[in-house]
Amino acid sequence: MANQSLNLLRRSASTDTPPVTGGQTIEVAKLIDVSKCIGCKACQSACLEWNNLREEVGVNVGVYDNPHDLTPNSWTLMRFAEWDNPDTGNFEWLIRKDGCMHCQDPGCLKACPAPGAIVQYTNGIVDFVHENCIGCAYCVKGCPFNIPRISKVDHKAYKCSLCSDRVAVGQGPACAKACPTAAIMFGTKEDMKKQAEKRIVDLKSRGYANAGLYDPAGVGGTHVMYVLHHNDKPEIYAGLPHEPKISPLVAAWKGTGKVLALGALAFAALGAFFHHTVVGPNKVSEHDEENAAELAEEGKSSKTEARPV
Amino acid sequence: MIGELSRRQFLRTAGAGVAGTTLGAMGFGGAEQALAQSVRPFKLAKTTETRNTCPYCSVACGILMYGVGDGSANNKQAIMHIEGDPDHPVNRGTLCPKGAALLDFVHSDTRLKYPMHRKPGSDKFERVTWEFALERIARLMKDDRDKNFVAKSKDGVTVNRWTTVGFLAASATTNETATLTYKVVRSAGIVAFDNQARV
Amino acid sequence: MTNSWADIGWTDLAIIMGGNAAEAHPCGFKWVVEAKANRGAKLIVVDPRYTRSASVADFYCPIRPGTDIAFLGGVINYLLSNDKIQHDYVKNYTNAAYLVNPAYGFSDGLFTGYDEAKRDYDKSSWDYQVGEDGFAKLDDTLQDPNCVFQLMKKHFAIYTPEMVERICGSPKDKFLKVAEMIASCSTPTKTMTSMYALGWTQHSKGSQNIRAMAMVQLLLGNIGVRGGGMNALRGHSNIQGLTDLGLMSNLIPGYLTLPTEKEPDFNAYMSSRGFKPLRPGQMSYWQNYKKFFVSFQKSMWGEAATAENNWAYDYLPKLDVTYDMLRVFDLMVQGKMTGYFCQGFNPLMTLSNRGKLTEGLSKLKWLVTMDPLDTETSRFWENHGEFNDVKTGDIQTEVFQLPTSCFAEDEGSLVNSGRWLQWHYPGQEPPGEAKLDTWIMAQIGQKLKALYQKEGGAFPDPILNLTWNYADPNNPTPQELAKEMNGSALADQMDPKDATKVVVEKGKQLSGFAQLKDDGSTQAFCWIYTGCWTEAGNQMARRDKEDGGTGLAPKWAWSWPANRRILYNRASSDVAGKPWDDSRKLVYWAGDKWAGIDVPDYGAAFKPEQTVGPFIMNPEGVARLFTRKMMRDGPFPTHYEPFEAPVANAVAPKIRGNPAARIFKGDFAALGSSDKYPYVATSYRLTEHFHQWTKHVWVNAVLQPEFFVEISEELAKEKGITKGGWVRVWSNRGSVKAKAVVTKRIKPLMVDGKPTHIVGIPQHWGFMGAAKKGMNPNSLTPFVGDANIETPEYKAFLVNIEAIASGPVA
Amino acid sequence: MAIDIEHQPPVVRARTFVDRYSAFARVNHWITAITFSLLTLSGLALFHPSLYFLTALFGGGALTRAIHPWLGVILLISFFGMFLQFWRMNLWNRDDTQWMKQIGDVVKGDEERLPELDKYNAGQKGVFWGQALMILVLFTTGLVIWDQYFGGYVTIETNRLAALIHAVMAFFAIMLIIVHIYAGIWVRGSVASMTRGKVTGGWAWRHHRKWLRRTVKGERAPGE
Repeated sequence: MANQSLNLLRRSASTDTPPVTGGQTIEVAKLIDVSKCIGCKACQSACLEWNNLREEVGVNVGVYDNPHDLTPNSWTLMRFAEWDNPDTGNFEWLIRKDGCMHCQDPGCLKACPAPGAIVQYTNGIVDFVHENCIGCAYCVKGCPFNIPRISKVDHKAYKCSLCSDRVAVGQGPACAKACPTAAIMFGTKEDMKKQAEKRIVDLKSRGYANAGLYDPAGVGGTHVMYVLHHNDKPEIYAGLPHEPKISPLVAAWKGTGKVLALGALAFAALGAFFHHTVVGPNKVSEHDEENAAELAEEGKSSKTEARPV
Repeated sequence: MIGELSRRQFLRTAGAGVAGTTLGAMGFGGAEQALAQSVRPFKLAKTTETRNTCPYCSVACGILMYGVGDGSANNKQAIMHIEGDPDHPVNRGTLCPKGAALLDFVHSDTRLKYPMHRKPGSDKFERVTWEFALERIARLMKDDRDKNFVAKSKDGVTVNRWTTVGFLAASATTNETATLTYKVVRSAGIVAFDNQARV
Repeated sequence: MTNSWADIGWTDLAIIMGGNAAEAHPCGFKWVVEAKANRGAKLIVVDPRYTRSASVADFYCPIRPGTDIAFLGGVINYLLSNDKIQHDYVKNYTNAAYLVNPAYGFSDGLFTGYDEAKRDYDKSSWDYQVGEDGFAKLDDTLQDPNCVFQLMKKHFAIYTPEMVERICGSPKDKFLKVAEMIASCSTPTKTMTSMYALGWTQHSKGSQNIRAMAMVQLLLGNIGVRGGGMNALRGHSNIQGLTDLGLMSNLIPGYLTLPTEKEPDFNAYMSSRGFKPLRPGQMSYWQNYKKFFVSFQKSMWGEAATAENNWAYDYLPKLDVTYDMLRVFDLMVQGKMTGYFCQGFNPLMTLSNRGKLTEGLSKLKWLVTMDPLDTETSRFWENHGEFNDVKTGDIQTEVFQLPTSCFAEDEGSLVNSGRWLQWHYPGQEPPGEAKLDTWIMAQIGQKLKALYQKEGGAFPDPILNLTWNYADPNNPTPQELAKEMNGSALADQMDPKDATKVVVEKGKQLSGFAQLKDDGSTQAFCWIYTGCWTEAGNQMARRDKEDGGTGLAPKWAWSWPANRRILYNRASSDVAGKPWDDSRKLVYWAGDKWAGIDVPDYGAAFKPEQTVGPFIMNPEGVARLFTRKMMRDGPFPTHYEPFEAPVANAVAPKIRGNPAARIFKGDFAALGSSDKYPYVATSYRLTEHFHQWTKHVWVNAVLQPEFFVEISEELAKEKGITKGGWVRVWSNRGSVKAKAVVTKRIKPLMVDGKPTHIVGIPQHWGFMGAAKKGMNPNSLTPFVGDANIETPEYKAFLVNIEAIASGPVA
Repeated sequence: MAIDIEHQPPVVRARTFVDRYSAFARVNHWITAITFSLLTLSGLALFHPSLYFLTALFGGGALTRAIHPWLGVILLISFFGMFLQFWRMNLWNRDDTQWMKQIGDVVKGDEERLPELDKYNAGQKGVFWGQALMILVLFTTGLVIWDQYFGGYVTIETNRLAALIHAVMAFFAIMLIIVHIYAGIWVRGSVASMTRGKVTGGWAWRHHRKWLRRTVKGERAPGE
């Protein structure tokens, strides 16, 4: 079997900085054009097949979304939102393919405590390296899009890899290949942005004045982008976050505070050492012992003996 | 069967480990480079590729079936992955949720493997040999045909029809199967002959 | 399809009505999306539900199931009264100018000649006025009150926007918006494509639904042009092929027809088939019928088919009636059928009125199923609780379940909706003891033949003399069979211009159907396939996709007829042979010959000034807005309510259903009325599944695991139904239990002033496979067929619904 | 943990010993102490990449992740045992306030200037109550982020808050334990109370005179 690899941009819980490699690196991106999406779930099907995933056969709960949420086995999911457009009075069925956004500033990677369990390649793909994953679910907390899922079987985190194994041999992700209506396209991020521009012009000509590209700056941009007809209201697309960013709580948890905390602990230990050095041990003197003995004698005469508690 | 060196054959070669120069364009060099992460091996490397047509709807998307085994004499081929054929002028490599899951149709748990027979009134199928099944079917056909064949109508017109046995033909078998089916069915005089065009 | 899939990318306006292409044909629908993205094309969806197609449409208009003709009648009326038609096209390429017999008439919803007792018409008045020269009479001014154009105007005048709203429940403003968008394509340079499927066919007037749109397309000049056409999106991968090859009660391969008992001899048979031209100089291609027929008979019976025995005419069965599925199951119930074969077909879950189907199958002496999958039909006798509640012990049917190969294991060709014959190859062997379908059919044929050879019996000749020239008689190869479909020369074929020159040597493959002869010197199993496997090899396996972006891919696979990709393509140019639209040239007169990117659907030798019509199969040479006697239920489409409808027919209140549709007595009695069943139901497929097959596929079972029905929020509120809760839906024929999907995508329609609720019922589940066991709308649907082709009315029927506490028990 | 063994010179008089902790209390303490240490090691391993190597002590990252919360459960139970034994003696009184006011004397070891103390001084009480509170918070937030069993019960935002609080609390708890351990080392003779259960009379006289007086009298405080 071939052994492919991708160059690293960064690596979770790692103090090593990957070298700035020479030569050109191209950032890739997947463009999900919601205005072309028919919600056929070919992407889900292709994802399950390519990645050899076995999802449970579920039940119907009154909606088309199946499975009902992302799972360790379902790395992508069509989310169906029924929306009455208050401006036009028309009903719109907004169907969004959910899955990892491959943030340029990945919250999962930031939160991950296991060195190399989450990596970002120079092409922008954020990948989970399962042999390094410890299953702590910190990535779940780190992700601004609620994407990673922890397996109940092997207790490891799973999510879309952007088919890094395919990309490594020059192919696009399985979902993008399958998508019947080219609602999912794959290429360089630059090309995808250009493609999006064309689409936005077309959508605007069809009356979608707020059509736009969802490439949120709050996470440094993403390597999975959406063309939305209503880019002013991403939340109507089954809760796509408006201006997502790594939660301040995560930033605080995983930020420079950590180093300070470790420093403080070391300082405390050091402080104790110096205290000892300066003040010396707090010793009991013979005089104390005598006083105690006297007291004990007095007590003995009045009572019996000092008893343990 | 597949004469020309297709793009995918090239990819297969590329996938086989010789990191093609085109790969560099995507931002990754050789596997040896420091601080590169090795990714899951491309699973189609060294598989055998067969062209087929999706059996579901009439768009008839081109598909590529990837099989384990290199077709050598002692190696039984089995399909391990199915994807769209990028060369196909209609689907251009895309597939719908059904087509993308064809592998699980081929390997479905409910695929039939043996001829089965249910006796009248029985509550179960029993495995039988092909010979038994086919001999008995032919016998049942002949007995009924001899009994119920209508050679002439009430008005004395030669009609040569057999109305008491019917044949529902499929909707996804090949033209070649259909041709043979037509020949066998029509030559017997069967008129209760239909296919799945209406449902 | 008159056109092909990728050609849809050249349209200006796609209308999806009577289908749901995005959902049922996603990879074909891609070309609509391409047209939208690259040409600024628009998409209209007219459907009872806001479908996946609608989710990417520019305009969506709701419609009540079963009222498409009223809607399209409204469109025709709009086009005619606003003069939004392509005049040159209509005048020259349709029969608008033809004069109709003055005896023809239409009143109270009936055409002249109706016989209520027979539920049939005497169609003699539905024809042209024919002059003494034998040619039809015309009025080029289109002013004669008896000309088709004027009759049409009169016929459709009743379908005003108000009437459309009243019947269809489509809001008037939305209807008008659709009509206006359609009308914009009446210029020669704008083209609309119509994409439809079972949403139009599965009605008691399915054929007329399609005709109505075909008339719209003719009025707009959209037939025979790129990005236009009537595009029937066939359901299954080779249903086109099986129909081409005549696997139906009344067909012979290539759309020839079996004789009826009214045609006792070959002359009688031929007298109603070799159509003479109805206008001077027209091609009337069916004049060649005899060549196709004789070549077929030679292919079937070889030496045994001779000129003396009228090419073994008596080997063919003669029909008294058409034995379509509906009739056959009715005969089963009557105890008149002995045995039944189901090859890759699961009728128990697909034909209407499941109760009747189970009853019919239970009365068979034997049933043989051949399938790669474990079908419900093969286990109809097995009790599965509420999912298949039968008394197993009482069922005396002997059942054989034969395992077959699937697509991945066989070799051969399939015909797609665009008429492309595409060859495929096997990637593995069938599992276990499963066998190729060809092997199984060969066994059955050979064993039956052996019995007749040994024992003699009823008229064994056609069985004994059936050609069987296969290297291994027990296992004919796909290559042998494909060559047989194509046909070959039985004697040296001479050049008609030079009698000394051999064009095709004896025994060689023919290269086109023009080489077929009626003297027994050629054989071809299916004349329209002649050219698929020539001396140059297997044309169906060709894989050159280059077409300069036209979408026609002429070197990819092979398309019937004659590798033609767009039918009637001569109509893409005006009478002088100049393209209507220079940016979409297809076939045009290049000064000395017909040129273009497609094989001309026309005589190569014709000059424009000969005014040979582009619709060469018709004796008129033009397309028919008025169909003469070709349709059983009238020469014009007219609105009939479904057999089960919530309202009376607004234009003909006394008529229930389609008066010429065939319905058996007991089935009429099983119809329900709107007082007991107030809700309109419609059945359909979902994109996650394919028919009854993918419930066996784990992945698809995951994507849509469980049977459900869809209703509006309003109806849910009214009936106390909760999202994801259980409901019972029942009709006068049966009952199903399902999960409820409560959605904004279905909204109540105002029909004739009252709100009408729609219940959507997808069909994919059964009691076998990987998905959850589920019920099927065919427990509810009526056993009534279309007037012309007997397709059951799955798309419009009445039901009632209630919330229930729990689901069915297996 | 350093253990300070002091070799006494030959005694002039018989030395008095006072029983300070029962065997049960000692075992309880050391279970708590060991668990706390392991929690600290495993927690710090996941707290900062530079300490990830500590996961090796537990058999790798995944095992560290799996073991840490269970240690937390043990700690909670163990500490609860201590809590039941000691809480009354740790109730705050006026002397503690005074002691706190003279913290400078405490640090200098100038104990003669301090009020006489019962069994625990304010510092010890601080450790006691601080740990009690923080262990409770650590346990609660730990449960929230214990994904294997409790994933998905609360929102991710709550999870994030819990993770943050857990980290902050752990920091303070470790800080406090550093103080605790150092105090044990600095104040000679303290370790013995937890190893042998006894302290010398002199130790008690010097650090917990009120307790000694009571003990001598045979008085027992509530909960003692």
